[in-house]
Amino acid sequence: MRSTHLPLVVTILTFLAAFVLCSGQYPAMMSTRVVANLLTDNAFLGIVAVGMTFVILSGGIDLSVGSVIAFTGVFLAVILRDTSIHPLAAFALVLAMTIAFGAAMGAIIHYLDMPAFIVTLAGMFLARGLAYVLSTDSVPITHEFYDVLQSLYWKAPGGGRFRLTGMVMLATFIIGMVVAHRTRFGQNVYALGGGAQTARLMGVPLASTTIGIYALSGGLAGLAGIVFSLYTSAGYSLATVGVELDAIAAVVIGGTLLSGGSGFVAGTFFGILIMGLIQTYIVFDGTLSSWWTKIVIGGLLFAFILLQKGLTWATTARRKPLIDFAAP
Amino acid sequence: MTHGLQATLRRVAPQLMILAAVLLLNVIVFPDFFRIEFQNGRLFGNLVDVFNRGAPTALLCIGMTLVIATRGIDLSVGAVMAIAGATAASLVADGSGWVTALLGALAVGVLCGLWNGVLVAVLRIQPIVATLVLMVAGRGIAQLITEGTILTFVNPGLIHLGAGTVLGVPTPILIWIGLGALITLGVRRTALGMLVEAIGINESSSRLAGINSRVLLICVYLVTGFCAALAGVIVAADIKGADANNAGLWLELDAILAVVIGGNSLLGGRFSIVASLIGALIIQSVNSVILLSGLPPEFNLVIKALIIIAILVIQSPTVKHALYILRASAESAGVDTPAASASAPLAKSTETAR
Amino acid sequence: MSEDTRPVLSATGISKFFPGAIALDSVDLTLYPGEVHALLGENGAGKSTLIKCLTGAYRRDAGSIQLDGEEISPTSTQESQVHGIGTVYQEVNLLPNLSVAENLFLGRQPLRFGFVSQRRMQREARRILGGYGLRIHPAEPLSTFSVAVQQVVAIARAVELSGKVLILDEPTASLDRDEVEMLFKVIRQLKERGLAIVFITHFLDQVFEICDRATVLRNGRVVGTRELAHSSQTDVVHLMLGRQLESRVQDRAPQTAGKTLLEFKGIGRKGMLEPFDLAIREGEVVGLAGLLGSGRTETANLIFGAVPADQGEAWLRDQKIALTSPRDAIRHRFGLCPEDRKTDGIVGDLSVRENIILALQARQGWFRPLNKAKVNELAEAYVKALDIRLASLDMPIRFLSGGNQQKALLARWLATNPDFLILDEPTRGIDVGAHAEIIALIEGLREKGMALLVASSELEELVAYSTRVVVLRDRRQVCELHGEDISTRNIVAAIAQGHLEEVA
Amino acid sequence: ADLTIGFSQIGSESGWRAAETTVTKQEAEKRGIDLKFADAQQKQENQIKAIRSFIAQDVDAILLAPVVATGWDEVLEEAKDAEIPVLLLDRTVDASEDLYLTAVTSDLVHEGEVAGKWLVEEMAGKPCNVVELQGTTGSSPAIDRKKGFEQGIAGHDNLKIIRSQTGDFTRSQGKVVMESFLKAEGGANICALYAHNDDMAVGAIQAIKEAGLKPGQDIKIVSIDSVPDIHLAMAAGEANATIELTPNMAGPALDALEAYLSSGTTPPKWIQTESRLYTLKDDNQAVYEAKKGLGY
Ligand SMILES: Nc1ncnc2c1ncn2[C@@H]1O[C@H](COP(=O)(O)OP(=O)(O)OP(=O)(O)O)[C@@H](O)[C@H]1O
Ligand SMILES: Nc1ncnc2c1ncn2[C@@H]1O[C@H](COP(=O)(O)OP(=O)(O)OP(=O)(O)O)[C@@H](O)[C@H]1O
Ligand SMILES: [Mg+2]
Ligand SMILES: [Mg+2]
Repeated sequence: MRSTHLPLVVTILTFLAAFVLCSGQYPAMMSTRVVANLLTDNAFLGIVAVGMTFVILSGGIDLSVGSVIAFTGVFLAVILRDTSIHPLAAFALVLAMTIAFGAAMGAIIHYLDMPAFIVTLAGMFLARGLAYVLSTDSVPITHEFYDVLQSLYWKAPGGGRFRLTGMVMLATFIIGMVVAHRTRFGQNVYALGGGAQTARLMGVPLASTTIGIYALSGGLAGLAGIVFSLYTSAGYSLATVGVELDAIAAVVIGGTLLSGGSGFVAGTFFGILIMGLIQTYIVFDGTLSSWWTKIVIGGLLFAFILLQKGLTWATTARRKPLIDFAAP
Repeated sequence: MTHGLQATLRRVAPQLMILAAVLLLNVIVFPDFFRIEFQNGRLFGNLVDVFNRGAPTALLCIGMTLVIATRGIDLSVGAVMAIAGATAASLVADGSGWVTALLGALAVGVLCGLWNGVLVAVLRIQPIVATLVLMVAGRGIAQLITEGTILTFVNPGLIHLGAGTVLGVPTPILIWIGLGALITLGVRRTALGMLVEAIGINESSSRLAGINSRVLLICVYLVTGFCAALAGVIVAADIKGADANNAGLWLELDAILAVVIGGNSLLGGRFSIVASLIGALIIQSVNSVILLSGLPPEFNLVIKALIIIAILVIQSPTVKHALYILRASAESAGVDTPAASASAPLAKSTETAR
Repeated sequence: MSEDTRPVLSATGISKFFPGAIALDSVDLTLYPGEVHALLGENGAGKSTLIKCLTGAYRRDAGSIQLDGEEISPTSTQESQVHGIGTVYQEVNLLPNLSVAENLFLGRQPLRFGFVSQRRMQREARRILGGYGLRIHPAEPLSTFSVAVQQVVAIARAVELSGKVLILDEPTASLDRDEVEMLFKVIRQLKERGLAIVFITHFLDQVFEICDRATVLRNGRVVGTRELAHSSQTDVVHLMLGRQLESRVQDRAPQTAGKTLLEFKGIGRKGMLEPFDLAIREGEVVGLAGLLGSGRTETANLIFGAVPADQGEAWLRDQKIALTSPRDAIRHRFGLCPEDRKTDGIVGDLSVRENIILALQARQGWFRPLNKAKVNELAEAYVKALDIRLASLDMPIRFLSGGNQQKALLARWLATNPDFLILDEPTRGIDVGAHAEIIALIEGLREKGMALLVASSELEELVAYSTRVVVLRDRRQVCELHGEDISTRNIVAAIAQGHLEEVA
Repeated sequence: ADLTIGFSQIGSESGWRAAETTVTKQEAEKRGIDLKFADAQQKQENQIKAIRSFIAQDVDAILLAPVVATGWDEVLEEAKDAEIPVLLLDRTVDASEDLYLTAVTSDLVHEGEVAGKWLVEEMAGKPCNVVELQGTTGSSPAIDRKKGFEQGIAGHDNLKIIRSQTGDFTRSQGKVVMESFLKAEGGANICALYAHNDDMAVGAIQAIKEAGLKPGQDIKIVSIDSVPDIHLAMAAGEANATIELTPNMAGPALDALEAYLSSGTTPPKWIQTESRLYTLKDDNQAVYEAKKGLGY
């Protein structure tokens, strides 16, 4: 095993241990229902988290994804309500728009040399603002094609429904893994995260890589928006507020360093599952008040970070005796 | 200290110009914008509102500037506001005086800062994640204190902090200007400012040069917690109640935005609190334009986004560099320009040290 | 190499302006196939800047570049790579988070069905690095290897990339003799193949060993190009400095040191450094010699408390002291000039002035700022004393050339007026003129009664100023040389065999 | 038999919401029901997750206070497949009626209309400039209460809405926005305020007072929800009317559920709660005392 794989292994072990523990307490959790729910309910989050993984690997951040999901949903709902365009064409259109939106943010980040945090924060305001302008109402989507897509599921013994959207998420993760680890673009992403100036001197095309990364993130946010619109059959401009933070948390729990350059797409998958598990556990428990819910989520987040930190320390402290400062 | 004043003025000149532009926008949508009256024992006017309503963001961005100077970020300030407000409210509800309530709230804020600081400086968790924990849990803690209700109070002393006036000037204005001045002097008249910048630029070097970076980092988060707590008390006092769920909601983003509009780099290092405070005023002026314009609320975010994008683009290193080149060529090439004032535009064309 | 062959690369009239400084002023450089061309000059002469302009890392302000007779104008390093120009920039510029193999192949990974083939990449990497005598696992992240290994990887990468021109900016600064030999072997092979090679270094011996011609820069201008076969070292030095280097005949450092200042007993740290004893007297320079990775830097860091020891004790003037952090050490008037100035030394965006007073200010405390006038006076004095070349004290230190940064760091510690100064590779990357100055400075400090511990890879230099030399091997002290025993030959032998007895 | 019921609540974004949670828990306890509570932090996706988890736990029924009307078909279908009745609280959903047992809600549009009609009556033909504090942009109470109010004052040209801006349902935004209204229009030009909830009205009252005007007299104030603090303000004559939105949605819902489970009586699809109008004529102090323990 390569030393760099350690955080990934830690994440996977943490998930498995937590799952076993939870099932011990609530046997109903060991059902196909819960497993299927984990996939379906987190599908949109998983898809944006793949994009977020790329962004964070490159040392950036994308705060706009939650708003882009909402915008995508509203746009689809409105266009399917007001025109007779086929949903597939609408999907293509909206994906093109979100990719362009992401690419534009990437271009601003690169050419104007501005921090990603701020550019994507402005993007977050803009995307949600545009969603409001399209419609403040929640708009149902009633196209029959949506019913067709929603009826595509496999009902496992035990009642779990493995839906199309869950499969889309799995596919996104697999493609994301291949792109990250087996393509030149992926290697450039890691290079950028290792140090933009060094990467530049080594001949990494900064402009196209940066733009590509944010276009990818934007595109995946668009895809997540489509999945979300399938999930709720509606578009709503207030939806998915704060999803960017969930995605970032999932990526970090998955073992990717926010400072960039180190991490795995697969880790994010387990990060998503861990977050989903936390929520499922809280619902199964069912006794937490509104405020304790928040405190417990924060506490568990902290516990996971600490666990990861501890394991990483325990294993690397011996390897690198020199002072090592975590860059924020 | 006229030299220092001049340097500060030079540093904040772009921010002042942007502020002037946004205020002008206000005047365009509402010609009476600058009218200030003395009414009902207090200054009354839109400009006063900008200063008054900007108080929470301004207070937050004092601490946030320092945290960002150390290469950190604090996402929890909004939640800390809620906790502090709830603490103050519950203390007066239990019969304490306003001084106790204020001190209690500030102590809780400092405690939150300590928590963040320890996570960042001792456990070495990346600041954005470390403070995310309190951002998520903090609102829960605040609600735990208020038990989910809006805890209203009638204590005049506490209310005075948010809604009162001193010689006609709303108290929050005095508080943020006072604290801003105090902390600016505190870091610039001592060595603290330089040391904070040093650990933000290169912590390893700074530590080896003998700076107690760990303690300094914790202190910076303490200050941020303090500022957030003060903002929380003001916000609660303003509405005579602690609203755990909504107090300071998403205000951390405004504070970060203010710091960046103030021309401070998110990568740490050189900072200017005064510039951040002007940044906070700029954001509040943008909000004021939106309110005064009378457009339907669904346009609020788009307008805000567009104005902010415009401001950020004007301030971006590339555009600054282009402007610098333009100016330099206008002044005819080859003129010796002092390296320090030109250092910012250089960032683009040169290999930076990280 | 003959004059009638056509040049591979010729640059004419290259200029580069920085605010307050003209880094390059109409520089010409011509490279012929099959030649090794030295680029020489003092610190801050503009060597690195010229390289960056040639390879598109900087945008040049004037001038033209011709490659094989065709005009080129690279706007990115990627472009120059495509043109067949491979470059090792000053300071290792590789990505620590990527594996060795990924670093070697970044941008030109072997593909299989359009996907990067990790397996082939590692096989190739193993083969290439084997050619440099390096047998390491190429899938491990680069950061797990020492600076020397990283430097070799950087060179290997540049060599692979260079179809026509190979540029090496101070590649040997952190290499050992053996590795330098290996590098020279590779350079000779490339020369055979007709590549043009630019070699930048401050080691004149190496220049005369491997180079055919030399172009000398001074203050951003070419002051001459010489056939090295027909020139002498003094010639070249004269050309570089614009004056003669007064060669002071060095007296042997006297053995009459003062009282014992410091005593370390059984100090060490598991997995890092074997416990050792060391006593240092006032007015004494203790040299630390050893190969790369032998533990010199570790010794320095341990004594300074940068990495606290987990065993043993330290005594200062017969009082037991705790050394758990650099702050402890500084309080006891220690100073450490670190090896890696970029990551552990300079605070890049602070001004030169602030960098110079940083340690002094940190010791004074947060609330007692140094008086502005005193700061200026201090900074100006050191800039003058150490001949630091800068446009203004207000400029960020990262804009200084490497050698000048090193001097500013020295100034930082001298300003604290330490009793005990640890210097880790104080002359790395420093030009011949400054080199002599720093040696003189060390002598001067010793004469004033300061105790010094100097780790260096340059044995001649160690011999010149040390009153005592401690030799390290495999993170353990193996022997100590005194007085007449201190000689390059003896040190080399001690390093090789580990015992002085066997040497003598 | 002991029932286990899952309750998916939106969150605790307002005092009213907290009261609804408290009352629901009280009602469940009264009936000996084991209530599984899930707070969705204002996110629909969390509510869907919660419902799915309830289904996985095989609860006997599900109470859902939907954050938004759309997007429930799929998950309600799953509940139906699992034969778990779903009861909606305080808002209906855009889904086929056979997917839920019943919805206990008030009529949001009606509430707005009551407020509008009250103002029409109060002004009795006198010209009046109204400013409106909207709820969170895009939320259905904001949309419906705006629509209802406009319906209520339709045809009365003496009433004119001159400014309308969102106050995010919060006290502090209510105050901020009211301040800007007062400046932009001049306090004397505003004759009435309509706020989509009481919290914003409470904030606005403070702004009016700070501007040197008398809330309730110089500017009439009508708002919705009937939270304790607005009754306190009304008792002091600083607000004029509020329309009650009862936090006790669970009581009728659980009654209907118990009837359905024991005797199979199918309840009506919509159980409408009363939208009672409180004015200065009521004993507001008493209402305040009665309500303040409910966790508002
Ligand atoms: N970004 C910059 N801004 C201002 N001045 C700069 C910048 N970069 C380099 N310089 C100046 O340009 C000059 C040439 O620097 P350069 O790094 O090329 O020197 P060098 O010959 O490589 O020196 P060394 O041997 O120390 O590496 C120096 O005086 C340096 O201070
Ligand atoms: N086998 C190894 N595996 C991983 N890291 C190693 C290994 N050997 C050495 N290192 C790294 O190399 C560094 C030690 O080499 P370094 O060259 O700094 O030692 P040194 O004796 O101070 O030599 P010099 O001062 O000449 O560089 C340490 O930082 C250590 O992390
Ligand atoms: Mg150089
Ligand atoms: Mg060393």
